[in-house]
Amino acid sequence: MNDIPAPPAARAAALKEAFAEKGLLPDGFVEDFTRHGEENWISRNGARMVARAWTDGAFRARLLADATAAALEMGFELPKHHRRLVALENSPGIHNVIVCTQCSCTAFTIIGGAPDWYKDLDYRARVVRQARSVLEEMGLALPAATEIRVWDTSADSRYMVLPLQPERTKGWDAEALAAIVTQDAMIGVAEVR
Amino acid sequence: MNDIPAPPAARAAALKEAFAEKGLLPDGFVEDFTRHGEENWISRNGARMVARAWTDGAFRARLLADATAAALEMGFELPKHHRRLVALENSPGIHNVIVCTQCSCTAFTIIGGAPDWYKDLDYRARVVRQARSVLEEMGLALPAATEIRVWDTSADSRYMVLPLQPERTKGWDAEALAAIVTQDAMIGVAEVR
Amino acid sequence: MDGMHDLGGKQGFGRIAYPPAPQDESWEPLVRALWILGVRKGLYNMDEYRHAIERMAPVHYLGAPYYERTLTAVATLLVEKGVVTAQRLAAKAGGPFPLSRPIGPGRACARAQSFAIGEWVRVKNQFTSGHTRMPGYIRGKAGVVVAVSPPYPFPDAAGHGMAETWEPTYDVRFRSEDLWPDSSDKALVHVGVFQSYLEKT
Amino acid sequence: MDGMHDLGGKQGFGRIAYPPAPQDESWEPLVRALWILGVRKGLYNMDEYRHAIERMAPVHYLGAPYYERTLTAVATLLVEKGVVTAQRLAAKAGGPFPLSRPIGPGRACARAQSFAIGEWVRVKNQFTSGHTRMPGYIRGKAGVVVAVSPPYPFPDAAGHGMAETWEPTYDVRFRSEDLWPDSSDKALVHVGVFQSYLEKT
Repeated sequence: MNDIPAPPAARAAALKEAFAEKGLLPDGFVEDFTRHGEENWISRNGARMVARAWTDGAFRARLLADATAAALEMGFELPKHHRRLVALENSPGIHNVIVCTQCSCTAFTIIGGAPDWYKDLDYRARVVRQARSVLEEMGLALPAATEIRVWDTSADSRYMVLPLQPERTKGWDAEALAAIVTQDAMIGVAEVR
Repeated sequence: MNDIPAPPAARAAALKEAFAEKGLLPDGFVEDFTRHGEENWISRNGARMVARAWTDGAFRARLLADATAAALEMGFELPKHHRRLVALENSPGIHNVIVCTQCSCTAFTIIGGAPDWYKDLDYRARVVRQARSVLEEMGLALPAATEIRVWDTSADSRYMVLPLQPERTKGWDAEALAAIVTQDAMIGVAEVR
Repeated sequence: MDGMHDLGGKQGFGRIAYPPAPQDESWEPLVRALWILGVRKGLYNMDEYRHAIERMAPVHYLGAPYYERTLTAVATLLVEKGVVTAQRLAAKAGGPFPLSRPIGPGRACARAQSFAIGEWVRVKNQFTSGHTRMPGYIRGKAGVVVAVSPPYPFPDAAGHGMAETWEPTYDVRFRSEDLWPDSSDKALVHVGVFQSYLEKT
Repeated sequence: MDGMHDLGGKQGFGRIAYPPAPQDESWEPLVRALWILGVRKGLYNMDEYRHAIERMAPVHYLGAPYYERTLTAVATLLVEKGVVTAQRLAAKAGGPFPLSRPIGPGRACARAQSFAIGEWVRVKNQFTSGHTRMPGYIRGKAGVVVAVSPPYPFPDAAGHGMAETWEPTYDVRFRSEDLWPDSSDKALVHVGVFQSYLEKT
């Protein structure tokens, strides 16, 4: 590490060439893949699942029993190695929050690509050991009696939090509800307001 | 850490001014202290203790029983917080090696200031767990039957290794012997040749 | 491996950078696409990819932004799989291209056993220099099984390109006060634990 | 604290830079002298100094050369002890002067007990967010006492400026195969362990 590495952009370009030289890079792959991700792997997918669970009791039951099937039912993709999606139900006395301490695994096709802070060392190191303090620092002060459940994504199951529906939104339709469900709420570091 | 820190030399100078402004910096302290260390806290001290132990059975016994007293007897200094010096005796079947996994403690007035590699993360992390491999990488291949004893300097005792005297030097006087005893040998990553 | 990547419960870290300042770098989507491309082309599996990140020099790992880790891991795997040489990569990049450290041996899964939901289990007191998905903070600790997942490839073998064996993982619930007595916020911490890492209490 | 400084047994590190290239920086002797000066003036003790290093942001710690750690710790302690403000230090330095993270609570020593040479002892399964000199790799492990040292200040208290209590430390011999089963070179690993960290087996 004494020599200063080439800039990451130059290294990334070199890597691309290495793929291409071996005929491993289909034409337009990078652009197509990037666009596909931007269009399809968005937190709105999870938000729509949450909103539907809030408004459709039968779907809620299906989601909690088998979130993989519930996601597929709504037409969403899961990568091959995300073999099981789990929805974690918040209730007035129970709050769930997810992390991946060893890397940064997330159900990115459902709740969108992980935000930078989720991938940072601070969150990964601390939220398992100081869950309440970390949530409070991030602006989520939970009642003392609330049980905090942390989920470390160490195997190939993927998690999403099913947040509590705000009182004020009772009676809204699923479309309106989906618009207020944030990625942070599905990670469990924020409530839906 | 987003802002690039001032260069260490500028920070060191700022720190010096902070001491000076409070009247905490005696005239010439830095120069005197540095010269004192360079002149007095040198690995030749330990080398002379080793050489004497090789040539003087009674001193050897005193050194192994109470290395603090043996060091003071030879006129060497120990800082106030180095409350106990321990000499670790190598024998044909036993090899000792020292480390400080949590920082970089050493008996610096006796064996000299720790070398950079001793303070590096690689040595600190690895020598407790991979002692034989690390020593071999550093050029010291020990017989398979040799028992390796690692000493982690985690409290205020300080260690020095009493190496084996090379066969070829039997009969040499202490002065000649002291000249071939290296700091590395007193840390335990090399033999005296 | 007990590497720098195994951060759970490590102390000295600070406030979460939240909300974050947006700072997507333009090369990141390219790296992300190449990473997936390598998986799709069968050059490496997810565990080989993760282990290639874990094998980065610790100081490089900790100082690198997320996609620099991906970049380093994919490049390392391409070199190890013979797609390109390290020299050629550096030449193309016009400067040093740091790669991860060499890979060591993996290990096979343990004899099959099974655990039921509600059963107390203990994480084995095991150490391996290779890839593993057992975070260090649960080593030797007891917890209760709350869910069972379908079989996944055993990471300690899959991460080393060994023949894949598949085994169930269990979502095990630990109490933070058992993981870090007197030194944690009270919480239930759930970890997806492969069957081979577990034993009966 | 289970910090980044607690390196013993961590994996992923590489060859020792040995023999080293000489690279003494000209500012290093100054930092070394100021460090000692602070001790002699009674501004801080050795454990406060060590803990100030441990409180560095982990990435800063791991990337910093040795005397940059000393520099950071001494500056942090001078600020905490009211000798100078952080702002003034930065102004004098002509740029950002990174300091260590804030200090938390320490802890008092345990009830006095004693162990004899040859006795088997176990390191308590304890965790603390403050300064400690118990390396993580011996937590919960059993070993045998091979030597007793005279009383030293209990680091977990002394590192926090609490009233110093002094207690013996024991050189305890562990077998590497007990510390890292199946994942270490065979060796006897000795650690200087404060009395409060130990219990009867």
